[in-house]
Amino acid sequence: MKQFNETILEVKNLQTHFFTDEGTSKAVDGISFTLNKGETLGIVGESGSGKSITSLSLLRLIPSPPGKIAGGSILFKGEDLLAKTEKQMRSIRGNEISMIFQEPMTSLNPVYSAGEQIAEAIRLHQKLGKKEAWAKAVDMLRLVGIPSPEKRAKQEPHELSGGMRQRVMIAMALACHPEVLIADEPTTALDVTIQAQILELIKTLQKDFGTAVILITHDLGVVYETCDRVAVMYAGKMVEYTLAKEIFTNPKHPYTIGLLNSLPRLDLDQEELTTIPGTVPSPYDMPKGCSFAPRCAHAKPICEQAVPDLESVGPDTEVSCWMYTPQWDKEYEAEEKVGVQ
Amino acid sequence: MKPEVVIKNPGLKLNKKKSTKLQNWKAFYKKFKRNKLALVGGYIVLFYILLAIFAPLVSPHDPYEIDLVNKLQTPTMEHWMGTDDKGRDILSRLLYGTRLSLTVGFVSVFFGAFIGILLGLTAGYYGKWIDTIIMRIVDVLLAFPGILLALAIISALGPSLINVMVAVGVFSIPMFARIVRGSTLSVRKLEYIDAVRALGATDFTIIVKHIFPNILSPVIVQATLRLATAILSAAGLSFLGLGAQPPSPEWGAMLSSGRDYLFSAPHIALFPGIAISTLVLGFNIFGDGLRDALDPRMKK
Amino acid sequence: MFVFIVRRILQTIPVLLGVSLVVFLIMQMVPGDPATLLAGEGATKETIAMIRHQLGLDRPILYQYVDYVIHAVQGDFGQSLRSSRPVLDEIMVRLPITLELALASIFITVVLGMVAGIISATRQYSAADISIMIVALLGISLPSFWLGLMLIYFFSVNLQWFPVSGWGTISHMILPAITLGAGGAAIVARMTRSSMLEVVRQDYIRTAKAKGLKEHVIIYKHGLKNALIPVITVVGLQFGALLGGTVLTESVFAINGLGRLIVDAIRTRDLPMVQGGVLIASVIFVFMNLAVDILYRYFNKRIDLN
Amino acid sequence: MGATVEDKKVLLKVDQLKQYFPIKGGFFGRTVNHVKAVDDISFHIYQGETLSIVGESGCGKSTTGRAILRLDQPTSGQIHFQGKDLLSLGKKEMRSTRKDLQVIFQDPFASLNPRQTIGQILGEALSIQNVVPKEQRRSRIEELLGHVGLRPESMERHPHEFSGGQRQRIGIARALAVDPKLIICDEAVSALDVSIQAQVLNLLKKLQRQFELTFLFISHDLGVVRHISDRVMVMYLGKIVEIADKKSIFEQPQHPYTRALLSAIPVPNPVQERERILLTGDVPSPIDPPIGCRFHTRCPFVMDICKTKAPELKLSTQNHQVACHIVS
Repeated sequence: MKQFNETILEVKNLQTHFFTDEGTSKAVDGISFTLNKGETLGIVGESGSGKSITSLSLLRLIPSPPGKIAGGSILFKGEDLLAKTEKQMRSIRGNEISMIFQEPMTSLNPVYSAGEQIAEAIRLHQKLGKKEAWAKAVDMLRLVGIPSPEKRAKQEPHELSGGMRQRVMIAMALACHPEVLIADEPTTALDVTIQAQILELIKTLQKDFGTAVILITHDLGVVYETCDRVAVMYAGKMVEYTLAKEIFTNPKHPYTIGLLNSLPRLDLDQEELTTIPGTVPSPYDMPKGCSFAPRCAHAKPICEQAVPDLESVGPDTEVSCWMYTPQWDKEYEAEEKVGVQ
Repeated sequence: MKPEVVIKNPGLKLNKKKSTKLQNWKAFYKKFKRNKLALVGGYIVLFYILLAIFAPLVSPHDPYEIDLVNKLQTPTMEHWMGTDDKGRDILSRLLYGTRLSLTVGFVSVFFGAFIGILLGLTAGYYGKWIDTIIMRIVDVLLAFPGILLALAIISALGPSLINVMVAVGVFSIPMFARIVRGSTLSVRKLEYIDAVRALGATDFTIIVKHIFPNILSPVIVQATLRLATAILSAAGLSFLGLGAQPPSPEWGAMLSSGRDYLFSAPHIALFPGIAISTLVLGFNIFGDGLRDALDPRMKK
Repeated sequence: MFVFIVRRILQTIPVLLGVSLVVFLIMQMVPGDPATLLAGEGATKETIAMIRHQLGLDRPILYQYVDYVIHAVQGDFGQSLRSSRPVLDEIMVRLPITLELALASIFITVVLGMVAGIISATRQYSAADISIMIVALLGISLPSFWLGLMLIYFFSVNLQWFPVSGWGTISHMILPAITLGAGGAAIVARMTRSSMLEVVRQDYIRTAKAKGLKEHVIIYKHGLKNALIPVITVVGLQFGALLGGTVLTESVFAINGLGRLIVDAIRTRDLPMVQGGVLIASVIFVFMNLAVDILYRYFNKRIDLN
Repeated sequence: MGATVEDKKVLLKVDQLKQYFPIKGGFFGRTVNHVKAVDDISFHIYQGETLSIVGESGCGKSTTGRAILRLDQPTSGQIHFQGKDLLSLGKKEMRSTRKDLQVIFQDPFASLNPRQTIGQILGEALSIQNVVPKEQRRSRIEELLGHVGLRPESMERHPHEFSGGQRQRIGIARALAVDPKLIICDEAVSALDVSIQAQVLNLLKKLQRQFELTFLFISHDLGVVRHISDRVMVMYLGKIVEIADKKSIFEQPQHPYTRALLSAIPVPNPVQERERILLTGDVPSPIDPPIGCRFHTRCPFVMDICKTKAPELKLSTQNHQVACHIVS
């Protein structure tokens, strides 16, 4: 097991809210995690869990209005990004922290060539001349495994395939050797065989560059194969935060367990899948207590009344569930007394 | 400890209650109401429609009554907007003129929209050579600059308000055909159309029940904006003497007679211009508001 | 690209034929007989029949159309019923004036419209944006002929800055060009604004932000170029509206251009003149559209994909 | 699994199906080329089974489904359904045959008409094929809603009031409404979140047992395919590369493409360590597919013959067909 000691990014109680006509949506509601140098942190969750909003919040790219980072702190190398000026943020974006997005088809500007778009980032942050920046852009394209990069650099995005565009995005993101790479569902729009190529590429480059990666995904398989640690999100909150391998052998939160059971297995015949009943609550109408309580088979009165904290239950594991707290037994006793089954 | 997850409530809960047709309307009205400017546009249009209906009741004078003694009067208590070159009360003429402008607008747009929708739906749904032929015809109609097509039609049919309606209507056809075809193409691609086809529905059912209702929003928006253009075009043609003929109180024609007195009595040209502008403005901002409220991108 | 241009040019041929057919057919709808009209009152039946034969009106309609096209291609649009001079000659005298007016107005449309639209979009909801959008709303709502008259009243009659009517010098051009270009400028401004606001929502703008670019670099380098692509088409369409608009503007400012020629011809029922005038204006517009399409294609290579 | 081929009744038989889509271009928009979306495929589906078609985007799996439903008119080939050749049926005959052939689509948002209520959507399905008398429609709709786990009150509501999973249930109810024999599920669970996907998969399996349905299940997700299928057909660039029963496809895949595909899926399974075959490059264009075996440009085991001769789909072991020169 690799050891990562030096913390590069520390997120504390991050809150991002959206103010719309229908009300206030707490898309991200108190997320905390740390990212160490060179490690890969996976953030998993289903749609509406707030994982993508979390990733955009880190670089302060939330569209505002209607979105707003309402609280918390994002410490990057000890300094709070939320306290920085827009100008300071610009020198961090694409330089020290970069990002790649889900849709390679729409994330590149259609009117500029791939090379130009990479060179632009290089010129901006490394103060290189046009020629050197171009040469470096071509180098980056070669590095991300694009055949005949000199030719491809001159092509516009519509002349490239989806997989190739995502490689261009990666080249652009890594061109300035960032310390943190945020990958927001980088392979969701791609076919499986291309996904395998891209994930492999990210892994290799991460090793070579020593970049820390935050990988946002809905795919537990991707987490297992690429991440060191994982945060599971549900309805804007983190429900479990643990080692990536641990989550498959020893999941703690009922939601995590439900998610794993819902996944059809490739190695096993199952007559029926164990499912999580119901649907994710509306962001405008969140339950008062634990947001998973309405779908949870173990929910007790306390779950519907108060939100559990994210607490340590093992050396590397934190869970936000009343089941793992001392109160649970009391609840149990209370139920016994009343005689409820 | 690995707790077993069991299904607790297999019956699915519905998100909301309340009746939905009403709710759709309410949501639309709420969005529309928030756009203050659009609301103003709606009121302007409504105001003019009421004026047109009640013109005989609210007009202080007979719009055709000639009074050469009091001609070219500037506004007075008796004639709020003054009198024209024949001593007729401008306000009364404008009020009656509202009927003409609105009629021309509605009739020509309805005519243009009807044919345009028919062509657009047919072209968009059937595609292939039918589409090619219809769209080539539309291209030809669009190749006439501005109101020149209307001018050509009027030159053949002769100047009259009826012919203006025909001309402006024909001139509106290609716009509607294009918009309807475009929307039809995008709706046709949706899976629910395939689902209904897979059930064995006929083309007629699909077009009438499934495509038409879903392309209505852009058509309504376009029709509202087109009303503005139609009223402007009709006034322009009458201004050129090719539409309504004297002594009809058509606004464009009134303006035209006012230009001869621009030096001595500018108010004759001023008031009809204001009348046209406000009505057209009303339709334009009403149409803008409708578009914003009906725009699917604005939803959620 | 070359294939596209050739194809596009070839495609205009059927459109031109269609346009000529429509003009020809409209003229067939004319009640009454042109020969009778031409012969004047009191002409004998023989005279009328002779004129009919001379004009080829006794031949089948398809022949007449083919004849019409063949003549038109050679520049023969017949003779004016009023002046008895060839239609083309009369038009060629008037056309340059109309084209000057149209060019001056399209300049106003493009420059004023785009600048106003960009200012509006970059400062959404600011006082400047709101004022521009209100002025633009007025711009599309005011009848141009009324705007022209009011401009004459204030600037020519009251202030006496510009001549009331006529054509020839720059000062003659200013008011008509504003009158004619105002509506187009308003439309272009609205289009530019909405197009820019649309582009700003795109994923690649987010990518540019994540790169660390400055706001104005993002807007002008990444946004504008994409935003102006649909505006090109609108400008092309405006040119058509503007050509049609010359009819009214020339009438208001008493400019002896093509538009006024057509209107006068309609009044005097000089049908060959109307036919020729409308046809030539349409041909100019068709070629203008061709140019716009090629330009659009040049700026928007992505349509290759479709 | 016990039954052999001979015991089972073939419900649908596809022979040499080709679906080419023209590409317009050149002067006057002539047809200059074709997208060879499906290029000469033959297979059959047994009554009561689930046959899955897997493959990546552009392999022709959805096109095959649409061709069977005659939503697109195939270029050539035959599709025999219960003995009738669907492609030679007249418009009217086809409409009545559609009763037995239904479809569930991928996008839960686009697959329901937003302006109709759920009752109208299901009612229309019943009335088009006139499956039940008018008086009984309402109770039939309630029954259908019950089958897919929705409450009867849902009838009065519009699609936008439902979540993605619930809409998918409505789409299933619409397909069930006409008592079909075969349902084509075109990426029917791909747009859903994992937890919702599991609910819908369970529902599909339950309904299949209850109504003795046959499924043609089109998907790119191998996990889902393994869960739902009896047999699996793998497609690549318009061709079938392998067909076999589920067990042999997943445990003894024979075509290099199938093996690569299986190894590319990230699996959250700490026990199973797998050897990964990483394919290079992209799928070639279906306009000018490679000569010979279409997979040869990416195949790690490519031989000379692969570049010139297209391999035929042949029986390799019992119930296992493969199109590969290495295997034969």
